[in-house]
Amino acid sequence: MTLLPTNTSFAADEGLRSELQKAGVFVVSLEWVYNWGRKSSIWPLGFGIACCAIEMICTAAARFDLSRFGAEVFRPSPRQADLMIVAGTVTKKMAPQVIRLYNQMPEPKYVIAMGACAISGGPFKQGYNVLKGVDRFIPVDVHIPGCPPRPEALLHALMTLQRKIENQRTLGSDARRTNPAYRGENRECPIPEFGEHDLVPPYNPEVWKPHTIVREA
Amino acid sequence: MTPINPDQLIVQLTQWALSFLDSYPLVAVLVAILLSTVPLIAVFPGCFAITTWLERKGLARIQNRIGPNRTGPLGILQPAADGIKMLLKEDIVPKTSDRLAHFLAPVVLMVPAFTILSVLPFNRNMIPAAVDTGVILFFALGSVSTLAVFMAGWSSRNKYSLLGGMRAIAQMVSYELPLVLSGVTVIMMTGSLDTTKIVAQQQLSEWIQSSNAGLQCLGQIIGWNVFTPWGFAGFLIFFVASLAEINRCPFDLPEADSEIVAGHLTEYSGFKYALFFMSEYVSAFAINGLSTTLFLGGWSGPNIRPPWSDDPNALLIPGFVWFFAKMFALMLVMIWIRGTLPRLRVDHLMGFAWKFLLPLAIMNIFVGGFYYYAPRWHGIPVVGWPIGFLVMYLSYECIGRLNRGPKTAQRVYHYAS
Amino acid sequence: MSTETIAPREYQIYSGDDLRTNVLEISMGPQHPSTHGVFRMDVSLDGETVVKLKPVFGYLHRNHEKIAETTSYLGSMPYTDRLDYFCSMTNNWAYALAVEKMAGLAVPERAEYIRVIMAELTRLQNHASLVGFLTNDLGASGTPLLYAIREREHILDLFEWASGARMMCNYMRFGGVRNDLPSGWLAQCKKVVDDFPAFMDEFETLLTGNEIILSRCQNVGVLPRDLAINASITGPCLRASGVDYDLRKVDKYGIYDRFDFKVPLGSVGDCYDRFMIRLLEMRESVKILKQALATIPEGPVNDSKARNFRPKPAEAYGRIEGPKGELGFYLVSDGTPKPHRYHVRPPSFINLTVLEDMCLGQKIADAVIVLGSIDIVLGEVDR
Amino acid sequence: MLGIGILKGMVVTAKNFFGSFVNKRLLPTIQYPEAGNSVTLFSRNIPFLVYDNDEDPLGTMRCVACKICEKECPPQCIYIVMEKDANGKPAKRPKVFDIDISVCMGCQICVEVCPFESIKMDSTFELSTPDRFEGLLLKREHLLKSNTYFHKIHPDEAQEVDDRLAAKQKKPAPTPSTPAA
Amino acid sequence: MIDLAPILAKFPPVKHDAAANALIVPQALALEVAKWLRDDPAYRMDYASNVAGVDTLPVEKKTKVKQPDGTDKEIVTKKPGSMEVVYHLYSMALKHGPITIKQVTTRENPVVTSLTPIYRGAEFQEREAFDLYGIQFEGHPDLRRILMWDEFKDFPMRKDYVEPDDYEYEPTPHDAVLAKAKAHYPKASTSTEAAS
Repeated sequence: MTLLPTNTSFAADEGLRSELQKAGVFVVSLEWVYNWGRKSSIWPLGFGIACCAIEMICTAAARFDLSRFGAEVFRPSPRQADLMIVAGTVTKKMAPQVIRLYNQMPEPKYVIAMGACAISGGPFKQGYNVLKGVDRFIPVDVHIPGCPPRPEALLHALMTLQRKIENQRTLGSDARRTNPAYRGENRECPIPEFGEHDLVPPYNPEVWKPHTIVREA
Repeated sequence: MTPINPDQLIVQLTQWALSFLDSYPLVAVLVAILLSTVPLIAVFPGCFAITTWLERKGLARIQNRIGPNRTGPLGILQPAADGIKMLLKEDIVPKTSDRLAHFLAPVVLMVPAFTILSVLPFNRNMIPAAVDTGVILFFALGSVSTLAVFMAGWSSRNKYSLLGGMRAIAQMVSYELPLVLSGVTVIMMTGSLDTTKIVAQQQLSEWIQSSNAGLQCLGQIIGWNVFTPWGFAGFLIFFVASLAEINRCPFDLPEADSEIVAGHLTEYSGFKYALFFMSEYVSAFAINGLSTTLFLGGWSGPNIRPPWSDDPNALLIPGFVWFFAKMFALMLVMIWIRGTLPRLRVDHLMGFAWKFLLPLAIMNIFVGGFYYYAPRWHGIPVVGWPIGFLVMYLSYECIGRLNRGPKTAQRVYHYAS
Repeated sequence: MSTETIAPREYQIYSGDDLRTNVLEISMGPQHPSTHGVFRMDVSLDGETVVKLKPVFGYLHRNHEKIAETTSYLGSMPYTDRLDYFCSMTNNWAYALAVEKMAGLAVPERAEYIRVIMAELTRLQNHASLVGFLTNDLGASGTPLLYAIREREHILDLFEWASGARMMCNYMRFGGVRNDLPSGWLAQCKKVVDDFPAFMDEFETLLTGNEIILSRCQNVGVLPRDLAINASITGPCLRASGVDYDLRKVDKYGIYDRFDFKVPLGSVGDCYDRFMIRLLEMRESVKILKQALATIPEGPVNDSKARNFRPKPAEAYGRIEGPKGELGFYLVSDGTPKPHRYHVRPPSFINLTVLEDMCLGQKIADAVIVLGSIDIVLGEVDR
Repeated sequence: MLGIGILKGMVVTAKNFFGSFVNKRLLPTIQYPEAGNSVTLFSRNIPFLVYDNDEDPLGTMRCVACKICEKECPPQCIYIVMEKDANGKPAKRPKVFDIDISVCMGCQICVEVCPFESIKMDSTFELSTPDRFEGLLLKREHLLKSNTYFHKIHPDEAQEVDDRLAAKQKKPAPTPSTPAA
Repeated sequence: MIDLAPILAKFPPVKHDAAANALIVPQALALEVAKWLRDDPAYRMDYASNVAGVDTLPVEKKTKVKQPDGTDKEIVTKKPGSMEVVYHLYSMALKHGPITIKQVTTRENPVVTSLTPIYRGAEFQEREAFDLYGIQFEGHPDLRRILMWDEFKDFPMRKDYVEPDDYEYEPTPHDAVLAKAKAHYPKASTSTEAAS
């Protein structure tokens, strides 16, 4: 195994790599090692909100076994977690705490919105106390639809996240541009306040870009 | 050139290497130091990695799961992935924390954890620091970890951390007593604080030096302290107290995750957390190494003399194999316990140390004394053994009953008509 | 019986001249490993002793009642699944029962049997997982919980087979159940029920005699009988305090009067009793299931007339013995297709009334297991 | 004797440890994705629209855009616009049929109320996506699946539906009616 | 069915609502009635199972009545709105029930008597009714918001509550939502559906 700490583009290496592999030489870039480490050891925050949390626990249990992916270490403290699985309805009363937890996690950190409620408010979106999607306040990496999603859907989302991590740039100057975790800027999301009728502000404009679908009635 | 002795191969190699530096005594000393410390620093983190893997796989199997299997064959590279990830994690220091103490705590925990390893004899003539007062040094340095845990708890400026730190102090100070007292019996019997002498005392040298292979094997086993009543009781007390000393389940109160989140570790992230994690495992190795040395015959194990060797002390299997095997066996028991037991409550924990383990350890000292002076028949403790065993069993039962009292009992339930 | 409410005791902090202590206030939750979801306890500690404990709710208040008042009667059925997400079947049943009571609908014989079977399976998996969660609160690293979930999967498979979903079954309908059981279901159910006692034996060997569990659960969080009645505690918590009140016996709703089962009662009312009562109730549920599976008749499973009913102005309160206690639905109809008032009486919410009483003077670790032994599900507490 | 309970518990866990190597019951793990998944022939997750002829999905879709499901859907995740032909007359099929699966709770009520057997439940679950909107808003094209597929995922139910439809063929086609409640 | 006649006889101001088979208890008497129900050996209603607030909007019903002279006359019947608190009482000792008692109050100034001094079990449910309906419970030991945050000003379960306008970006909007959403959407392009 040759270690090639390379700053050149990963994609450009791809051809060379496969050719070398044919010749029996396995070239591993430092970046690959980094990303492999990060994707193989995703420790989730032990944080369940509602129904989906039960399916999350089932995923960790014998039948589905999240630990095969090295991700069964549910850390109670956000400081040691890499992944926040928002498993359940985020209410407006709960939203500030969710954002606070997200802020407390060290970079690089990921968020999976598990289930309809976390993505958009889901079946409860008509409720006055329900946040219409956790992505109004924090950036979400993977969304899992379903109510609740099957445990395998969570595994599928974890693999989707792993693919995303694989393709992230961690080294070199362009890593700073493409990978927000290495941008070095303060990624703390502002925490909304409890207002008289609603959260103030109702969403974080930096994270949430309102998506409009225009229809004729 | 002496014939190759598999048991002493590393020692011979070291001596051979050092023989080149005979003319530069100062350099020789430095190299000797390096040769005895570097392996420690290299081997034990490796052991730590294997143990975390074992723990995750073992716990998984206990819980009917498979465990990590995506990273390398059987997931063996999982610790590597964890390590790489931890290295890359952001290091968060809370704004209000005491920065210096927050930084120092993992270091203060790690340094003694590695240092105490140096008084353990891994093999014959293989001890990094042959100190006459090895056991004392071990306990003295080992208790520094209490300070580190409290530093972590205090400096984080987090209420959960503080509670964890407080619990850690109370727990570690209390359990130090039964831990040391159960070791005292061994020291009494050996008459020495030197760990090498303690191991040597557990070997029947005339059997080992006989020409019968069976006797050679047996001679390495039969003398272990754990096969005496005081040794057995002492070993159990020592093992239980050591669980508490290194915050393992069921005594993991300082980081009780269902009560106080992660206790003193709540505010630690990234590499500092990894250091904490590693130091705790290295302390676990150290304390298991000591209980191996004190009660399980140290590096001795079923072994025979190599047929080509004339050296009466030569052995076929290097002693450190047995040493590590025993140490890992104890680690596995710890994992097994972790997979089974819930946690104690803080007042039960203290009660258990002061009201149960401590009297038992003191009783054990008396039994040890009696065993030492009891008349023997052809060197076999025909009086000391059964009486000592009986006394220990009775005191276990009595102290157990006194502690349990009428408060907890199996209940009978009835049904509504 | 006293004439006044039994008020919470005050815990006296030791305040002698020789020792001054300050109260440490910590807020456990809403994200905390032990709170079974997003529940918060504002705890004041004297050392490690709880001197004040105020529960804070609403972190999962997702407006179930308001949404139900803007949806048709049938449209609320899937929402009831999400109340107590462990027990969607019993929630369905309670809601269906209330509507049937209000609209005067009858349920076919076979549907009644299916309901009983589903409800008792629900009770089995709920109690098994609760005991698992309780041991997690006690600090076990998940082993009993995962054994419980291993067994729960068998029951969830049955639910999925019958209704299509593992957890959110949405299976019961007004006047019956949605669809008949698939062929082979009953045989598989028999197998699961027959295997269950073996798991319970294993579970009891693992837990009930364990000295650590004994010492941590016994005489912790004692709930006196009078207080339990006065504070409207229901379910296993009430019966652990020695009150014989099981709606399956009292109301005899459905067809529970046809089955032979007993109601286990505790004597002390502590965490250990609550824990044991659940284990014993599981044994009784297995008994009911065996009887129901042996005697289930053939026939229709729903009332075809019930499909397009329009209720008259009326009100009804329907309640069943859910695994967590009395689950009631209070419905007021004003003649429109939507309920005028839809109120849930969630057992775990009301069982939390006495949380402070049980925790005062105990250690903080006890507060965690007292909460665990009440068996709350936040979907139901906050709705 | 103190400690017996603990030892008994440890025996139980040891049995499970060793049992997991020999007993299938004690190692129930389905290694998704390599060894399949636990989806059964009865599982439901999100709805899909059925068409009959594999050649002509749009022509043979059963949906007539009666909007009953849109009205009855408890979380209101369905949006239907009926297609109009050149003369502005309704063409009895949807021009737009969107299901927002980020809202759908898979309750199956749309299936129950549909008088044309045109909307059924799918058991697919591998839907996770980083794309919040485009990835989770299923349009008519995504939702249309053939009856053959329906037979594949839910054979019993599909057979029942086919029988029912065949019986109905003999009788005149039903008129869409809005059920009360 | 429990015989309610002795209660009506003992407390004349208590009315019987035949439709719901409930007792309508005036506020002043509520505590006394509840205490009597709890302690009377024939009733022993020791268990307050359920407490619910009910809000009814005033209804204005316009009906056209044909006058004898052939013209239509519009008759406006007004039903005033009301705020009710409903208690379902059971007996654990005698295993019977329920007795439903209601306290009726006005929508404008909803004040009722708290039964928490008699039944601890009503404590959280009354707090919930206060939180969601704004009903004041006199004599409640700890009347704070329970489900919503403290700063919240509205009473969301009331029928005339207007929720904050925050699901305007829904991909599958419907009637009311669509109307609201139109205010937020940019001016419609000609295409029927255009993703942003």
